[in-house]
Amino acid sequence: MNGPAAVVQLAGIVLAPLLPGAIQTLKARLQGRRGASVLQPYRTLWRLWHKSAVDPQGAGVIYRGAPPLVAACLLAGLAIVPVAGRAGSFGLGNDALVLVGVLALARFVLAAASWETGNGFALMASARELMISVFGEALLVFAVLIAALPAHSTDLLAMSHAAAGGHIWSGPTHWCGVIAFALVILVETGRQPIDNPDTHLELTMIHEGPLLEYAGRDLALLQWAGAARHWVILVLGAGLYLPHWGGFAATLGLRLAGVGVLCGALALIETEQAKMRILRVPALLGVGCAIALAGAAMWIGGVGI
Amino acid sequence: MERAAGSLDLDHLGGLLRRMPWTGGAFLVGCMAIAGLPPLNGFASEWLVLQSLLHVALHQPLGIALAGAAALAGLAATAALALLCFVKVVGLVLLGQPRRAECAAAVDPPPGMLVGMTLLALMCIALGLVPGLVLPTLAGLAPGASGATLARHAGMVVPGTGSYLPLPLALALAALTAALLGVRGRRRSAPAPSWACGQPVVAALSWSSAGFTKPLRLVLEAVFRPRREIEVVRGGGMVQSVTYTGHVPSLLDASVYEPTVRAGLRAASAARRLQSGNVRTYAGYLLGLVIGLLVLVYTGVLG
Amino acid sequence: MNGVLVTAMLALALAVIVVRRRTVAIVLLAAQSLALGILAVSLAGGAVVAIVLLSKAIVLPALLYLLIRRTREARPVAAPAGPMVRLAAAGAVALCAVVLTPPLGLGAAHTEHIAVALVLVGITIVIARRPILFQLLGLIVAENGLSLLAVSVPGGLSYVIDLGALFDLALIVTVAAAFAQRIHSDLGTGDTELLRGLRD
Amino acid sequence: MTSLVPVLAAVAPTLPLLGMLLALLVRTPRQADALVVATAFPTAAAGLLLAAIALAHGDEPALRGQWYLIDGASGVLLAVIAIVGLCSALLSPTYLRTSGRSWTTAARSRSLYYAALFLFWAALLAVPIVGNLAVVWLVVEATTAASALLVAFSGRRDALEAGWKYLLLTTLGLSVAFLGIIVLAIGQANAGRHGLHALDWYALQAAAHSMPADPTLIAFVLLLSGLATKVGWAPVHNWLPDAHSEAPAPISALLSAALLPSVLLIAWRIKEILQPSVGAGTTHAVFIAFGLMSMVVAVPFLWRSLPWKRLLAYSSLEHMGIIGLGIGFGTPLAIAGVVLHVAGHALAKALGFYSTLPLLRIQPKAATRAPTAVLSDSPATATAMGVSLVALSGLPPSPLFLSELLIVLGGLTAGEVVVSAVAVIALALGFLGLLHALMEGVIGDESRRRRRRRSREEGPIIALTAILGTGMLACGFAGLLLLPGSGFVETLARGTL
Repeated sequence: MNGPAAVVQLAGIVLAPLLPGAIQTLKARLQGRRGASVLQPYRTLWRLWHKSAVDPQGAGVIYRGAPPLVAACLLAGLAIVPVAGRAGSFGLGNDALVLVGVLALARFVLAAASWETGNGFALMASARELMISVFGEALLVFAVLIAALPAHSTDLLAMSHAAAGGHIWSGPTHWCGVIAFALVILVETGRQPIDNPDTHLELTMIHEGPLLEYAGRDLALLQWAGAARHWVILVLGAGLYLPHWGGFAATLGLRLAGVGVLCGALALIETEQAKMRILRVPALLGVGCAIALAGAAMWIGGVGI
Repeated sequence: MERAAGSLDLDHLGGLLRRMPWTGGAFLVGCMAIAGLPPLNGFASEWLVLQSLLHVALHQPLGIALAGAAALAGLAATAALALLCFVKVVGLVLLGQPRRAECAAAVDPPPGMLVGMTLLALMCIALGLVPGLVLPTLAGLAPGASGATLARHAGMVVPGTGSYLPLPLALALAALTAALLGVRGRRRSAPAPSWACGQPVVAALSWSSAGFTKPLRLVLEAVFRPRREIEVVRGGGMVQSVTYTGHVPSLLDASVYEPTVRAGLRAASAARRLQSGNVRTYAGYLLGLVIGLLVLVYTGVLG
Repeated sequence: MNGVLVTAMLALALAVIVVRRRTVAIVLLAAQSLALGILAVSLAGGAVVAIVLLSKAIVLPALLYLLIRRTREARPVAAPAGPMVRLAAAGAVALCAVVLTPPLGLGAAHTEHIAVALVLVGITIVIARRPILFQLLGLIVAENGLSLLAVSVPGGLSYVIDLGALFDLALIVTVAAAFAQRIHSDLGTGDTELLRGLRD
Repeated sequence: MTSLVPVLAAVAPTLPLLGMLLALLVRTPRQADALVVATAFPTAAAGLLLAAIALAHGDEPALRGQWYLIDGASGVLLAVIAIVGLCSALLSPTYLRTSGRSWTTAARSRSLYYAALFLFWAALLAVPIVGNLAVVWLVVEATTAASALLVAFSGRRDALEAGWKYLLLTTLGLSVAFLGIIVLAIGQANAGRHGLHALDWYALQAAAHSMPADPTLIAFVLLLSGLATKVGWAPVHNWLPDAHSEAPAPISALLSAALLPSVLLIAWRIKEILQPSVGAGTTHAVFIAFGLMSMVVAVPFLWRSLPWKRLLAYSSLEHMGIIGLGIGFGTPLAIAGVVLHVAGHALAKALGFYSTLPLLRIQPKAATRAPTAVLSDSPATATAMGVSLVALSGLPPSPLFLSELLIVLGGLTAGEVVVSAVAVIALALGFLGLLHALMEGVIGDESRRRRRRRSREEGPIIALTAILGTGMLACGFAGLLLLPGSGFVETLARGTL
């Protein structure tokens, strides 16, 4: 039975750029613009694939090796996250904490690359990103904890099975988990209130900063990695914190619908919300952690299971 | 590095990876291991600690469980902090342009000095890849180990919780990176200065450690409580010079150790008045002792 | 008869703490030792005990008088507190001794109380008086208290102890006299207040 | 072998008395020095032989004679007094040659010094031997008189002050103690036992059960507070630092290493005898109170940078507190610790005081101010001071570490957990003071390296460091291997004489 699940996970490689495309198009429509089509990310990837790369002065092994390594990390992430409650047997296991580690590795490599080029904007952006990640990872681990409470394990398969059905929604804990994971989605995908993905002003960049120095195929790989990050986080969110039940096919349908709903929600938030001051972000994530801790406390205290 | 670059001040190094590949490589592996990045041993041990904290949160009574949950989040935040710190160290020391002439001329030390570092780096990688072999023996050492030894195999599979298989993960990452490198093919690339809004890149623009950690220090100002003195010298109606000195005082010393030591010494000097030098006072102590003991006997406290 | 003598000894001790001039104090001490000697003779009548106590009544005061002649004092040393305060203190200490000592096995509780009181008053004399000689007198008063109790032990202590105690007292007093004389020649006065060099 | 005991018990104290008389007769300083050596060695030999016999008979009941009583503890003390006495006697000529002015004229002072030293040593040797409580008191009173003269030997104003305070306070304390002895004598007289032998240790122990409760408790309290003054326990310890810092170095060694523990032995025997009638709870409480108070009172003084001898004096206060605490616990482990502590402390303290002679020659101002960087002046002296400080602060190679460990373990087995905890904290705080002295005084910082003056006087101190150092290590290993659980300790813990 792992065949179809593996196919869907691998399909993620192809479908990943669809998500940012869908969010951009929805946002454009909400803002009364026609906007680019949903397939625009594919076109940019194709265009970048055929342009030549750039060698910034003093760039070394880390600079040239970063894009493939980041893309590899995200591919591993794809392999780890089960899609519809089932995972292909890629042998990497399905542990949530390993996923956190893999994303941290990608962040490390990108920050090191920005040090290699010595580009001020890239360094400023990675400094901000790492600062936010201090609080973001704490929140992510809290969200994982809440999802692990019913499953008694950090294995994503067990967690998504425990999250199946309606019973889980009766207690307040899961709702706290939803709020926490919503914030996690905003941090990890680098969406509006925390980071503006389509900004061109280098001083305000957080997620795109380290990408400044790249061009051609390197930039294509990094852009794909950004899209894959969307896919990993949204699929994970849908799997853990959106209601689903029934067999594999039903769950798969519900999962894809869930991802669509999340894209819509992200687009809505992006249109409504202006960008937050960077130094305020930790306070917001702190509130998320407090909500998650309260949720965990209620579960452990046995409230409303 | 001190031998080659002459100084260990982070802001006076740079670009050592290309010039000192062996030392730089070992240093990089070390930093990644400490920062707790997946294929290395740092992440393996961190993963185990996170799992144990999770179990504390799951199975202990409310108070301890909440503490476990808070500790879990705390550890994750610390891991991210470590990541920030060691990216900064790697960036300042190994990558970028050399900040001083000695760094530019740095070369790897003779093999004798390299063996130690490389051996340790290899052990970090080895332990990172197959922690499962060591885990059962270590678990057995724990006091009151219930003897239910874990099964011994390459990855770490803790029954009843997650599993972390570092070897396949590392192989997958390596294979995928190689594949993508192959797919990317020969890089047609043109040299270009790194982007600084069109300005020529000069040494003054290179970042220092203070800059990289500024966002964090701003955010955690309440905890660090940094002390900064800004001195502006004005002369002839013009600002002649502005000197900025700031440092982060270590909290524990300032708020715990120094007051205790001062209080201890003050109490000691007060107690020393006991030896006042006057023989009549000393005889008074003897009288007080005898009468005190007699009172204790009289009141029945003693015996 | 004995009760009167014992009370007289305590009165003489209190007088020593009050009196200002050193010679008068030595005379009072001699009187106290004499009273003790008479009491000893009337109680047990042992030859050794008599010799010991009579020598204490005669030889020691003579030695002290000799000491005073060699350590001329320009003006008597100022006392830290007035005579009445000193007397009150000594009285209080004596009262404490009387109240606190339970029956020690001697028939006469009166002698026990006075003996313990004498020892404690001896220490109080050392505390209350500054001149070296008076501190030495305090020492001897305490010694007399001990001898009082020793004498009234039924059957008496063995002569070895009595002679030994006398020999030790003589040794201590001579060494103390040497100290007093040396300190007087070094300081020019017998006031121990000046002896405060060693402190922390 | 035991037939020798009566002879040795008589010979050991009388030999120094003989030496005293000869010292008064002898004319020239050279003859006096020869006399010292002539009497010192045989006395030490007699003492050590007696100690050896006593230690061999440690686990059987004490060797008892008509007027002497020697058990395991007095064996240890005899050994200590013999060794420290011998070293002090042999070092006295060096002290006299370098001491400069003294109480009286040069010729007279040397014979006076030797006479007082021998009287002091004779009385010290008599204390563990004599089997009668009253006679022991007389002997201790004699030691006070002799040592007061020796403390003030240098004739300076401070020495006179120290000597006067020592004489006055300890004599007052001993009078209080004698009051306690007479109360015991009354109790014995009422029970029909008269004369001198009613106050023998053995007789008192035999009558222990029949003693009336109230008078015995008063006697115990008076005896303990009196002897506390002589042992130098807080709060009546004030004469200790003055007397030790002003006395000549050999005399301070004898005072600290031999006199204080012997008076402690008397207190220990009184505790063993009166315990049945007074109650174990009271006796333990009193000893623990005195011990703990001494350890705690010593801490603030050790924290100041003190002159060398004053620092050693306050360390003696702390160590007497530890021994008192050990006796207060009373369990076999603690008693083993006490025995080892007496031996180890004596050697370490003696070495510390003997290193004062070369120290004062190198840094004359060290008499009134803390020594600084002695290592740069004379490594030999610095080693001696360093070995004694390391030993006194209880760092592992020294036997004191083992004994303190045993005492604290004994305390825990006796159930006194809180007391042991406070004691350990007091030890740690005291250790800070000694460590400061070690770093500042002995080692000092590199920058002030002065040129080394090699003086021919360093021979004796090197020999002494070697001998006493190996002695300490031997004590440590003997303690480790033999003491815990041995018969020797069992009999001491049981307390039957």
